[in-house]
Amino acid sequence: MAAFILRRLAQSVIVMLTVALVAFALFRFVGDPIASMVGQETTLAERAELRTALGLDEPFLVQFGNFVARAVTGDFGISYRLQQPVMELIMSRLPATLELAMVSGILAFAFGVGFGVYTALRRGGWASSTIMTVSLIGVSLPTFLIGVLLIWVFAVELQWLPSFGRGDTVYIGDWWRTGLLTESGRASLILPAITLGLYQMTLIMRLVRAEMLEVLRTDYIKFARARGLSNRAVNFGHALKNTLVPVITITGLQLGSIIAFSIITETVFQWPGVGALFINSVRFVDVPVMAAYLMLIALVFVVINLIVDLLYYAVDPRLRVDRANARH
Amino acid sequence: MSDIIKKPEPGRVARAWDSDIAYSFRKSPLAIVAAGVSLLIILAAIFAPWIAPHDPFNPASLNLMDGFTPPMEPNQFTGNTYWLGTDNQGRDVFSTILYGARISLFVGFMAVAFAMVLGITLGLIAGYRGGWIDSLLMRVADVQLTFPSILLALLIFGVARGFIPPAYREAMAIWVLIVAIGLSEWVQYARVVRGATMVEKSKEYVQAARVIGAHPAKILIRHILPNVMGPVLVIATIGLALAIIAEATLSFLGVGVPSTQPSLGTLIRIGQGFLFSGEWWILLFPSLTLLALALSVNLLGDWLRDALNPRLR
Amino acid sequence: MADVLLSVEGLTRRFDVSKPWLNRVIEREGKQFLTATEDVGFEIKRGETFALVGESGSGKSTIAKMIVGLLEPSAGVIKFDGQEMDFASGAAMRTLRRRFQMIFQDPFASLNPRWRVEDIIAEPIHTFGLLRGAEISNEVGRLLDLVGLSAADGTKFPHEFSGGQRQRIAIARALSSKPEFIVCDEPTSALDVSVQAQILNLMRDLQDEFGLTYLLISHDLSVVRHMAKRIGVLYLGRLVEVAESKRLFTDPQHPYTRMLLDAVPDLALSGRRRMPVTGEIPNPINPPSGCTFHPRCPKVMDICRREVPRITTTATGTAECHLLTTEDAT
Amino acid sequence: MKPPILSVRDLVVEFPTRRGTLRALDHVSFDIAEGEVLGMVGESGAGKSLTGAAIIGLLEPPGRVASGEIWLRGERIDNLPREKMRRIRGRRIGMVFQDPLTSLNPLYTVAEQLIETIRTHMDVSEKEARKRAVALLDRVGIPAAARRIDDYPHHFSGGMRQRVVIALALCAEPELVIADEPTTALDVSVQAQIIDVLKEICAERGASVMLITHDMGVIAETADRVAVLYAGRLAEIGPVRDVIQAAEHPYTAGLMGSIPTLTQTAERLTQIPGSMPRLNAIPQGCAFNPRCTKAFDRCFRDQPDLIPRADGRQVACWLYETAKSEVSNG
Amino acid sequence: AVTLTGVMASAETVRWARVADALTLDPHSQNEGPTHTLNHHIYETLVGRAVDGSLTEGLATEWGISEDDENVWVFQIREGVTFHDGTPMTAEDVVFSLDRARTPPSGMAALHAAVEEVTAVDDTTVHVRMSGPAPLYVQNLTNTFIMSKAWAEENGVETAPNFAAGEEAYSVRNTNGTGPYVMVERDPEVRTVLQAFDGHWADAPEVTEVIYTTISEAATRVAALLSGEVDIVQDVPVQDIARLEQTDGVRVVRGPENRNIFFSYDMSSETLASSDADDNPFAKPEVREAMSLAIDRNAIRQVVMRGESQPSAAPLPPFVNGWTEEMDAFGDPDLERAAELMAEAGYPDGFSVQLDCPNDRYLNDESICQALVGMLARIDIRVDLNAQTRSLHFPLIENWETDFYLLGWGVPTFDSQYVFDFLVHTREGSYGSFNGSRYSNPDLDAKIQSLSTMTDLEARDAMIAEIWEEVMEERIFLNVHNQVLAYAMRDDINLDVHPENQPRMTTVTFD
Ligand SMILES: Nc1ncnc2c1ncn2[C@@H]1O[C@H](COP(=O)(O)OP(=O)(O)OP(=O)(O)O)[C@@H](O)[C@H]1O
Ligand SMILES: Nc1ncnc2c1ncn2[C@@H]1O[C@H](COP(=O)(O)OP(=O)(O)OP(=O)(O)O)[C@@H](O)[C@H]1O
Ligand SMILES: [Mg+2]
Ligand SMILES: [Mg+2]
Ligand code: NI
Repeated sequence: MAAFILRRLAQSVIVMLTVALVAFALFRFVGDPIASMVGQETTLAERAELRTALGLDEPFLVQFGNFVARAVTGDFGISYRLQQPVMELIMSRLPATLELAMVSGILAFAFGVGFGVYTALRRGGWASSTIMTVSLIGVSLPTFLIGVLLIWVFAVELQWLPSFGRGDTVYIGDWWRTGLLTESGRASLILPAITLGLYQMTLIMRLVRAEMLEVLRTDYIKFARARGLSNRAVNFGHALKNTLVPVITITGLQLGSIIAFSIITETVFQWPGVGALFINSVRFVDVPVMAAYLMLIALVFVVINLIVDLLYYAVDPRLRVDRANARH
Repeated sequence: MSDIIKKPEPGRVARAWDSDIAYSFRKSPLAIVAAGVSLLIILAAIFAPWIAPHDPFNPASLNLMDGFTPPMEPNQFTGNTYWLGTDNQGRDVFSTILYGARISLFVGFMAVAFAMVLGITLGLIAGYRGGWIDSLLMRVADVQLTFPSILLALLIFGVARGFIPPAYREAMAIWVLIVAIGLSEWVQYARVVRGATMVEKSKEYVQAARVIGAHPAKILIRHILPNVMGPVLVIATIGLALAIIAEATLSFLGVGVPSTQPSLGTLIRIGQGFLFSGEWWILLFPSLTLLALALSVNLLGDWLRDALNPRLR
Repeated sequence: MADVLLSVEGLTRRFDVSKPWLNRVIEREGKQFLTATEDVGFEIKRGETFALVGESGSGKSTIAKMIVGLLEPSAGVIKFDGQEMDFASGAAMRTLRRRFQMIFQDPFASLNPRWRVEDIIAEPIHTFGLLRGAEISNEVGRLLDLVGLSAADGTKFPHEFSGGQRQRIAIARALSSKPEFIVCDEPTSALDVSVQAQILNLMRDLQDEFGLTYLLISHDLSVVRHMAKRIGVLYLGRLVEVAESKRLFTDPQHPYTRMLLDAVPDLALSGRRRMPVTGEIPNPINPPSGCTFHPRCPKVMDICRREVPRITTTATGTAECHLLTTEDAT
Repeated sequence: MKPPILSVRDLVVEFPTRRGTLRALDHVSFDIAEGEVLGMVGESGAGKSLTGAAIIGLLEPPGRVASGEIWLRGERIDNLPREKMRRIRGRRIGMVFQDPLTSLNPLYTVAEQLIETIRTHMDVSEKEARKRAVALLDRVGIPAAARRIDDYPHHFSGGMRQRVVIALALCAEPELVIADEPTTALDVSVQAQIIDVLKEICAERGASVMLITHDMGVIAETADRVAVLYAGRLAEIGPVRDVIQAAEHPYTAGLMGSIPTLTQTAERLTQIPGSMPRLNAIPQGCAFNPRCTKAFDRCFRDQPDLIPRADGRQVACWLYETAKSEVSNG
Repeated sequence: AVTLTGVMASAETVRWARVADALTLDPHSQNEGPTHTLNHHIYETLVGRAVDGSLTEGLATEWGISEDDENVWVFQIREGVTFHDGTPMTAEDVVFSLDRARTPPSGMAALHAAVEEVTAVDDTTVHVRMSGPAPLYVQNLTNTFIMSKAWAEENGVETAPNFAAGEEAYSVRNTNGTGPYVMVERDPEVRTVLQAFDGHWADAPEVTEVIYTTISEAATRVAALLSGEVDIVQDVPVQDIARLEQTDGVRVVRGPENRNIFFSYDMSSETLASSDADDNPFAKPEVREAMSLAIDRNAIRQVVMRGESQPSAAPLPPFVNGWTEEMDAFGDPDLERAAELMAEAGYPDGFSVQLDCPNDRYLNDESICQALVGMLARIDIRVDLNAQTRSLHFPLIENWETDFYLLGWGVPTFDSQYVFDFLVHTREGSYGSFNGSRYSNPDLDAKIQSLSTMTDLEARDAMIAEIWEEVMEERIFLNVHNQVLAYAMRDDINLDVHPENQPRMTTVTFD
């Protein structure tokens, strides 16, 4: 167990470093930060000066080294665009993204597993066919379009739900600002959460269904039936639990990509999370924010991976750490 | 072997028609409809230059004043009438959809092909050789998974813009897109193929080939590959739909094919701007086409997944 | 023609089943090896059938794989027709490979489901470049005939055949490179008895016709007895007894052989009282000390727990048991 | 005479497929008396497992019981509503499957699976159930049962797992146990142990056993009577000794001849030509007619029913039709 | 207390949404539109800009060039002004602020490059000494805010924030201005709440609370207005204007913006990197003329801009000094003549070239470029369109990496010199940084340089006209239009369009 965690940690560090390196290498091509930092009246000489001051003219590896050296102390510098410490900026935006990701993740998981189980147990029924087909719409239209359509229907035409933002928020503790405790906050969450969760829900549903069908054919399910266990016990106690083992892995990874996918949802719904921050930073070539965001994403993935592995460990007594078997 | 394959096979079509998979296809109305719709769109896209009444990719043929013509109504300035109306550049929406589907499908197919070739090759090698090659490839796959696909595509796009000389950016955009989408998808293929390869390689027919000293490359390609293609096909089908959607999504983020040669996704992104201004047709028709295409391809994938799973028959 | 075709000496194969490096460091464990076979030696004469029996995991397949070159031995020498097998030299292996073939246990897994039967059978011919063009299809037809199928079956796919027929196809493939020696790893254990009889008879007929030499691997003592001239009994990777087929059954030397014999259900309903079988095969990663059979042996002695018995020549062949070397044991 | 525990009458199981309906069991009838062990043998695909599945009501769709009746102690059970049938499963009919490695849910401890089963069928407290479970494990020969009960299946070896599976099948004290090839996946040495355990416990509790296997040896050692299935039809039923030593049906006779034994000395095994027909190609008349050396024209025309013979034997073969029934038919 | 309740009684909150947020609240850090727009509510400048473009009084009540020294500007500072923290504003604060604004890393420094010294003569008079005559300097002051010296010193923000320092400056999120509103809450890019400052010197505004939000997606912004979640939307997509006007409860106001959209090209290099022509076609006057004959500005206005633009042929908006009506005039497209000219220039079969275009900077920028592609295709100029984000686009112009590009130019000083300095003058020193045409004319350069020190405004205007004549003759710019601004709001709100796109909530009235 200790070895397992150690190895995971080592891998995580490598992953983070790789992501940092790759990200850093890529930033040089996203655009010139100076161009967006200064007004049009700034002379070329002044631009060059600023470039030197920011260390942008140093060799790539030196810049990277400096970045990593500061990053380990949690210092990602100051946003070129918003002039605030990047760490603070990200931390203030993170709760919004995490709340959105969590809620849509939970929605996706709950409905995904529910529908998945239903369609697996009722394979071929018209209700399952309908669920399967309708849910596919979630992966057959681009997320941004779904978001815009939801806004159009529920905010503009019906005026049931807000079209943008997070509504009212209250602080929990020092920095966690939540919208979950206010009515407008919850109302604001609905459309973005659906937009973001729809895609994941379909993926989870398909996965659960496929996995469940597989499990339902196994000998131990047949044997459980032969022992006279009730349908409920067989389907949910035995089949579902075994289905969940691989599903947990995939779902964990989904949670990570939910956070990444929130870029689009956040942009459409003007949701004040890190995704929207990132996209604005890309437009502005706000390198410190971009770098920090990517590191954060990598960290989130690494942490989720770790949790998933531990969960896997907990659920599956065979202690098969080799998840390659569980994923397809 | 070639001489054997060349032998005329009178009953081939009949036999294919009679096969389990064909049967399961005939028994699934959803799959038939889905296949019909996909085929229709794919054919329409392939033959777009012959079907489409206009060539929206030829800027010289466009008249800006034709812009925003509603479907089936004459344009207020030019008096031209278009079946599905025109967009903001005066492009015939119907023709643009056909040409756009062509681009989308091209991107989709090529991205899938790219991901497939990469994933299958690496998966086969990792699964067959095992050992450190396997560990390395799988770690790379892990890192790749760690990196969300949209971000990856965004960054690849950014980099390519930096590398490619300005004069070629336009022409290369579509290839960059293909590589970006393909690169974010290959892991799936690699994993599936690796897993299946590990299963297949321990099967005795592979050992039989090894006993006679067949070359590993031959074993991989002639023996193992055909036997791991089943799940790959399923992923590829669904991957095609995903790639088409991914292309659309990326176009929303401002990276994508040039708007002078829009794909379905770009069209939707453009049309989305006219949702509240009354020009609903610019959004509606491309969206419906994309929905029909992606939905039917997805349905086909789902059907294929079940049909190829011998245990579900 | 009683010269030795295949001889095996000190054949040992270990599998590295260690945990990953980091685990070993933290859990303060060394590397772990699974000894699949250890110090196995036997000879097979030209034209004879030599059989290996043993329970699951006793190392039968490992030996077979080493002999046909699928696995490299950790130690030991395999000599084929007096020539030592050199795994490093591709060219040498290639010329040797033509001369031996293998038949596998699972008729469903041993034929590539995507290939036509004629292609499957022709593969060794292609690979060794034995024939070309139309000769190939003639030869394939002849082989199919030989194993009791019809030449017309060549265009079919494996799934169109029953298990017994598939095993015939596998045999046809094995024969297509005109080998002298065939390793048969449980060729009939997946088949029904009525089909098994056909395959066993076929194997015998082919042996008579082509002077083939077989290494037959099986866990079924009655099959082994029916087919083999001499039999080796494996237990936990060690060859505990080798004997003439008939005599092994009438006069088993090693207690394990006796136990195996006793475990065979008695179809003849002779009502013989058997010694009850006890225990299960131990974990090969941590085999018991001394004689690995000692925890299950009804005649266990002190020395068995301490020392590995040496090979002893017995009345019927050879065996490894302290009982045979310690005078006062009986 | 007591009524039989299980009585199967004219059981027909069919699979509707796109190429027509396949009849996998065709008018199978047999009884199992109280305390009796009925062996069911036949080649792969003969319909042994289907018979078991049909009795316990677990035919997998699209398979279905097309006609016939199944009586359990005078109560008809083939048409029971699902929920009622579920209560019979495990409680009155226990089932043991072939593969002990896959029959247990890997995510639950042995205790959880045992207790769940016991409490599904018996109104006992958790503690009581656990006590029973430990006792049962102990009985099937698992050492240190009280400690090992909380282990997960993967902690047990194959033989031990099969013991657990037997314990699970028996934990609600069923009157009838259907054992579908309970030892096929195990080694000979373990096989003997498992068969012994199964036999003993059933005898102890007065449960009847339907032992499905393709291994004649196991049947010979274990069963009181044996039923031979061929292509979904019963070829012969009778006391074990009679059937084995003096088979009447040509198929049974051939089958017995094709089994190599430890004592027989023949060079070649008796060989039944061909193989069992697939369900979609069962010939008209007697299903065995293409392979039968004694077939005559009637065999190609009419399907024989079980014909009662002396000593409670029954044979489905026109060779044994008495003049009387010939007359009544004619 | 009585006044307070009075204020409360008529309290009006306005929810105001626009595409982007202020980057910082530091008054001098960024010379950027949205930043200034928000800061104008919190801070004040010496002089302001009225809706018609004229200068208005701000914290200065009077201003002019000193009678004694033509190099000195004199400002009379308003009395009785207090900062939000209650301290009075003095000439010292003005001196401090101007110094702060002109010292790097201030983003405003370029506008004050000619300033030599700022001094407080007395409590209400400030002298600004220039390095030479600077008749238009006051025009540069409309976005230079006055902050409290004491407050700045207290909080360690004596200079504008320095990116390289790696620390957040206090002034980025904290304010102490003299403006009509006090910042009470700020969450960058999410929500900023302003409350009327009851100590302000001017009349109390009708709007007592401003909730300012950013909605970057156009569709969402419009949706928020339609669903009543915001009251004023500043950046209305042109295609939605007509529709919004017809919507009940929504009013749209329009006005010209101080921003001009044009194409320009490399007319000096030997060859073009992106062209298949052997030479540089843009160097040929005939080609430039042909292009100006091919462009159909009215069609762009009608279709691309949905009627919401002022087509023009000159690269400056009408209210900028130097603009003339004839400069702006253009004829109908004449493709035949254009084709002739192309043939004359030696390109009977046309040529290919890449057009670089931003896609997130100006109104419908990409669509305009696309429309041009079609128009030029008719005279066989095969244009590849490279549309990309602004941070990739503008460096191309700055680094001379583009052959053909789109640019928009606002003239904050309302004087043509600003255009010449940046777009016409040869690139050297602080001149010509956006001269992507690589045009270089020493004569013209000399004339441009002379403009800045001419105090005789008439002569200066004549010089400007002269320069313009040359520039228009050379066709350095292929002009498209002036942008039109549109604000959409609840229909009981009155707000005029500000030419610099800097609406003031103080000017909002309710029906
Ligand atoms: N590649 C491998 N890595 C690790 N252990 C192996 C490997 N191959 C075989 N073994 C182990 O070596 C031992 C002998 O295996 P082998 O396959 O030779 O047994 P066998 O006698 O053929 O058994 P069976 O009757 O089940 O086929 C077993 O314990 C097995 O687990
Ligand atoms: N789902 C199905 N569809 C069609 N035929 C089936 C299906 N399931 C079983 N069968 C057929 O029913 C017949 C009897 O199968 P069954 O499993 O009872 O055989 P068995 O005697 O138990 O064989 P084995 O020894 O291999 O276990 C076989 O021919 C089989 O092909
Ligand atoms: Mg083996
Ligand atoms: Mg069976
Ligand atoms: Ni799966």
